[in-house]
Amino acid sequence: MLAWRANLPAGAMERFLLKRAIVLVVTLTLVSFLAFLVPWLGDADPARAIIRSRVADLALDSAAVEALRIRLGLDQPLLHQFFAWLGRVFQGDLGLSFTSRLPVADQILRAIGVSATLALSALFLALAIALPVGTLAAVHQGRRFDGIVTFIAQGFVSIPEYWLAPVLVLLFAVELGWLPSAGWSGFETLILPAAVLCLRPLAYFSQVMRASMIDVLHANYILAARSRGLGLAGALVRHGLRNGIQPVLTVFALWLAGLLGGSVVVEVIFAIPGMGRLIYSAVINNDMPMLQGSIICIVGLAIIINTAADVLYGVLNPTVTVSGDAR
Amino acid sequence: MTTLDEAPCLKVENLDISIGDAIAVARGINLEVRRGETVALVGESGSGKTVTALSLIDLLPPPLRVTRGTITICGETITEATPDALNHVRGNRVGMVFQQPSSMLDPSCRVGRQVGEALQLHKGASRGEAFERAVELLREVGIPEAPRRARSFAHQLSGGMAQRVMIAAALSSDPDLLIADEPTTALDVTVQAQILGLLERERRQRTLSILLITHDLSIVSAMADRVVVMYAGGIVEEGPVETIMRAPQHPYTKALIDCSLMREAGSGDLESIPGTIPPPNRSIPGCRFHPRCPHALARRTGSVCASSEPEATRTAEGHLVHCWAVEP
Amino acid sequence: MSSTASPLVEASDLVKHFPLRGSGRLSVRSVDGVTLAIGRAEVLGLVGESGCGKSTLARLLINQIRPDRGEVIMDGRDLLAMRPGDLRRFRRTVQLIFQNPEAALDPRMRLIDSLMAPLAAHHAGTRDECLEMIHAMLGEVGIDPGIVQRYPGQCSGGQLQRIVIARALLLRPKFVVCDEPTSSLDASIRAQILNLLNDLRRRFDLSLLMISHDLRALRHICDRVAVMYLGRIVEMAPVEQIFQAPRHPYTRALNAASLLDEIGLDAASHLVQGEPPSPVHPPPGCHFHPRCPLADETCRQHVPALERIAEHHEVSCHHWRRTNP
Amino acid sequence: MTMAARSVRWVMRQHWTFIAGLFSGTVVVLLLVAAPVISLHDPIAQDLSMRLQGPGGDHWLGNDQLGRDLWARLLYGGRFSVVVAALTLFLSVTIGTLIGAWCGRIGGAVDEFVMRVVDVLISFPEIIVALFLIAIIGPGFGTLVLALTLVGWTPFARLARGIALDISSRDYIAAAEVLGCTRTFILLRHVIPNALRPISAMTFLRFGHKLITVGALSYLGLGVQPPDSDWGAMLADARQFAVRQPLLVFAPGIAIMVTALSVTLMGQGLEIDADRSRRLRTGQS
Repeated sequence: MLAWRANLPAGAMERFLLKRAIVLVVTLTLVSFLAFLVPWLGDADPARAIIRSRVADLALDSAAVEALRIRLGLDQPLLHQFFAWLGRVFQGDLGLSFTSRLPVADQILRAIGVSATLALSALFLALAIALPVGTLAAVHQGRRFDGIVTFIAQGFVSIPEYWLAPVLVLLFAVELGWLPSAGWSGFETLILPAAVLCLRPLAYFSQVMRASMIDVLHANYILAARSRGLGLAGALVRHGLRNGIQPVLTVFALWLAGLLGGSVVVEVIFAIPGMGRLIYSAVINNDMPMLQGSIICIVGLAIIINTAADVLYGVLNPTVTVSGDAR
Repeated sequence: MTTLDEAPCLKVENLDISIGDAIAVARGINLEVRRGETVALVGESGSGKTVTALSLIDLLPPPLRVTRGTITICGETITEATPDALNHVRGNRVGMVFQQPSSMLDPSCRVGRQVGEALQLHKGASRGEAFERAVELLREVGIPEAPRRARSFAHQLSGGMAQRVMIAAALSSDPDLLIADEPTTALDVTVQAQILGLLERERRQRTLSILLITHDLSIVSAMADRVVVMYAGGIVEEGPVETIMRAPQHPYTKALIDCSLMREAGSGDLESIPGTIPPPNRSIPGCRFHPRCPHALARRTGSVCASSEPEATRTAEGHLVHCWAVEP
Repeated sequence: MSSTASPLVEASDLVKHFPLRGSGRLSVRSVDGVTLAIGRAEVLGLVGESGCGKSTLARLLINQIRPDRGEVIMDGRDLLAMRPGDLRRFRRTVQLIFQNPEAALDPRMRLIDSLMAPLAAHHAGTRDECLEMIHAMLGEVGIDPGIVQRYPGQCSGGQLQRIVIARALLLRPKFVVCDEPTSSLDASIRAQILNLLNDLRRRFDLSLLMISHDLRALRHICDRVAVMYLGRIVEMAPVEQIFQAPRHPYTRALNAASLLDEIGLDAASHLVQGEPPSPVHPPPGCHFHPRCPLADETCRQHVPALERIAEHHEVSCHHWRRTNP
Repeated sequence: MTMAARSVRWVMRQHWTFIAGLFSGTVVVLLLVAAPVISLHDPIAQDLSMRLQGPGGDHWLGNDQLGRDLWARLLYGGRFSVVVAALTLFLSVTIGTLIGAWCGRIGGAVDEFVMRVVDVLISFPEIIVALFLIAIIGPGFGTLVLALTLVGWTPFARLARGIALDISSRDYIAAAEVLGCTRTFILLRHVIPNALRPISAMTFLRFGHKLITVGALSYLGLGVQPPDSDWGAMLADARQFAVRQPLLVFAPGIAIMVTALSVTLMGQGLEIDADRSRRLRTGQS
């Protein structure tokens, strides 16, 4: 509505980051509360659950349950317990896993690293293909190449990874023997899962890139750049890409946050020790501390990635005054 | 302006522009801009003036395209040139200034780089040299604190500033011809005079030729040496500015001047042209103006007007009128 | 001009600031203390450059947005104190005509439905009665009733503006605000619409507020003209006075800019320097001083009051005596 | 014109991808609905003598590892996933649109808060939410619907808010207000007709994703519970027999893909059309 913008006062970036930090802390506290409640929301009471998870088939000894309850402070008022728990969480102590008896925080940290490697490989692979393909589709808008790209993208979106992964394993690992079928031991084991995982983001990125480059191609500044003597390719490289890539960045951040825990199926199929598999086995084993810890970590990471994307967006696009409004 | 011995800076002959193959948006355009001269191309929206301007540097957005005719700029035939030759003409021999200056600047590229871009492309300047020269150019077009402004982005500039930047960019590699498409329409009236004054000053200093595209006749009489009036894709009248403004021959030009609000009207109604401008996809036989023309409606020429297109009639030196009612 | 009865619209000391999102306490000082009155059957022109607050002022006058301060009296009633029910009935008496007629009509609705909507909203009669009223009004604005079955995309700008005018007048308003009604139209169509408005206001006894950035468009239709700069009115006078004896340096510059052909480029470009500053950070003192050839220390420090220098002629300038016509 | 004739005309005006998607989608839905009529066998009847048989006889697609008829299992197996996906989508659209439109209209602190929540939730993988809920309240139809809706409403809220903001800034809304039209009239005649197309396009475009997520949970053993089955569970079962009878893996995979793709194509067609009419209206080329 306004043709001008007020010049931002100094320290706007600091204020923005501070605001986001507050959001982070508040959200994490809320999520922690929810996570804390998780064991109570189920039908079993936590102490029973813990005992049951350790001594699977044995009959529950009510004295043992009571002892554990007192030892864990479960007889205290709920809020009291929550604040004690919250204090530990903010010190980085997420408790011990029911199943492995190892600190949850350490396991999550290791798993996040694995998932991040996998997610970033898949997403950068997707980006590397989607940017040129999307740009070309935009340039050929409405012609055959564009139609084929769009159709393939829709096809990629419709392929379930739990179908594609076994098929690729069958082909490249079992039949051809080129790649390992599962595991996590270096570059070779990364190839198949990353390839499976990259298809859907690839489809989204290329469609977003195409739409945004179509807008760029019609933008007046491209016409102006060409009137200065730049060819179409030159004008796109110098003035188009930087503007066209910005919406893709937003989608990239969404996918990154999503894949850090969301690649469950691929991690299970390829036996990759990442967050997805960690959560999956926690669900199977009813491992409450692990679930609580993962919720907190995933939400925290989502907020941090969102904030980083907003900052980066502001760097790429000077008309955005880092507040996230421009999306 | 009577430097007739030189070849014209811009020469357009029998230009037709169509959407695809079917719908003609401009037909039979003849245009000439001589060295150091300002020619105004006047018309209402839908008259084809902007399309004509874009066709001159071969940047028509598809599906628009030139279907007939030749365009020559400074000896280079645009209609037959290779892409490389075209890129060499654009920005180097011809500069363009557009209507919406703010959206014509890349929002994420510093202004100074865009001003210096033509120098890098055509004069082999390095990035640093181009930027330095850009700062000088910005100063020349009247931008205060030019070194700081060169580092700013488009959204930090007001409309008037942005248009000054566009003018600096268009003039950076010292072109012979400047095509200005409604350069002040999007600007405030008090800024308009400043921008037009700047264009006029640059024309004098650089012996620049200007093709000024506008719908505003008061700008025309303040700036132009010659006027070409377009209506619905065709030229209806052309001639020296004094002749056209004082004694227009074509009924459309007359009506346009009457309803341009320039004259102080009496107490009665404003003069107006009945009807509306036909959209390009409606084909009108004969003179495109005849359904709205008082001559064709009132007089015996009616049948001619509705059946065949009028040829150009020369009424005085350099004054051409396309109308059946005008005698040579 | 009608100074006989009490004015139809009276606004006093209207203030409207829009807070700027995401930038702390800054705000756009859109309207910054405006007092004006519009008589019955009078046409007041409001001229100013983009961002000077003229559209905001118009929307304050018809109570589409509420002011931060000040009051609006319409026909003797305090607009801001009205209850919602009364307000809806009041809507009939005040109408708005938009700059871009195409945007003012829903692209998915046939024109006839757009015309019918306000009549239905005010329960103006049976469907047949409404149709009859619409046809009569279409005759008034010079539109062939055949085209009302079309969608807005199938009509020209001039036709759509006539439809918008017809729609506004169907409710028989007393006061119509025209927000740049001709600036998106071509010269030949602009003259038609201005003639139409002039004609209709006589026949319907309307008070009009004509907003424009172009003084020329106001000359033929207005009784008085108010000149606005950065949220304040700087000069208000009968129309010929504004053209022939403007006293505020800004009015003089506007005047010159619209008469380029007579005054010449050089003279016109020297009457005013620079560009309008942002209304987020308006200059202290007289808002116009950074661009004014007459500015001195007084102008930099003191806000000039709107001074009555002749009957019906008010100027807000410390140096109006030096601007000899 | 009758309603039916008008519908046909409307469909014929759409982009070809919409028509193609509509056609194959209808075929899939008809097959699923008419499963008891079309299939000759009971999907859970085991016949170990027919283990891993190839296509032939009245077992059109052969038999699985327990000798159950593959064709029958395909027909019945689609029902669960498709119903869960469709139901969650319906809930997501309704909830998301209402919340988004409401936020767009009122703005202010509530809007800010809800949009922050959306920011966090929108990047939250649906499958993780589902896993957490399964951990708490156990697997089942209700859990899946709840889990997928919990996150699924967010993109619709964002879209609806954007549309509401865009529409309420239009002159024709201001005009309607000045003319004294009621809020209900403005909502019914201006806002909803203009919002319908982009929202329905997004609904169709999200369907494939939902379908695949439901299948994924079944694949992990946390979705549909035996003896019922769906395409995801069939894929999981068939995994170790893939080499001996590839059809067991291919058939459910292709079923998911065809279903997802059909609906996606419809969404694509609607989006192209919405885009086209937007460009027409705003006068872009």
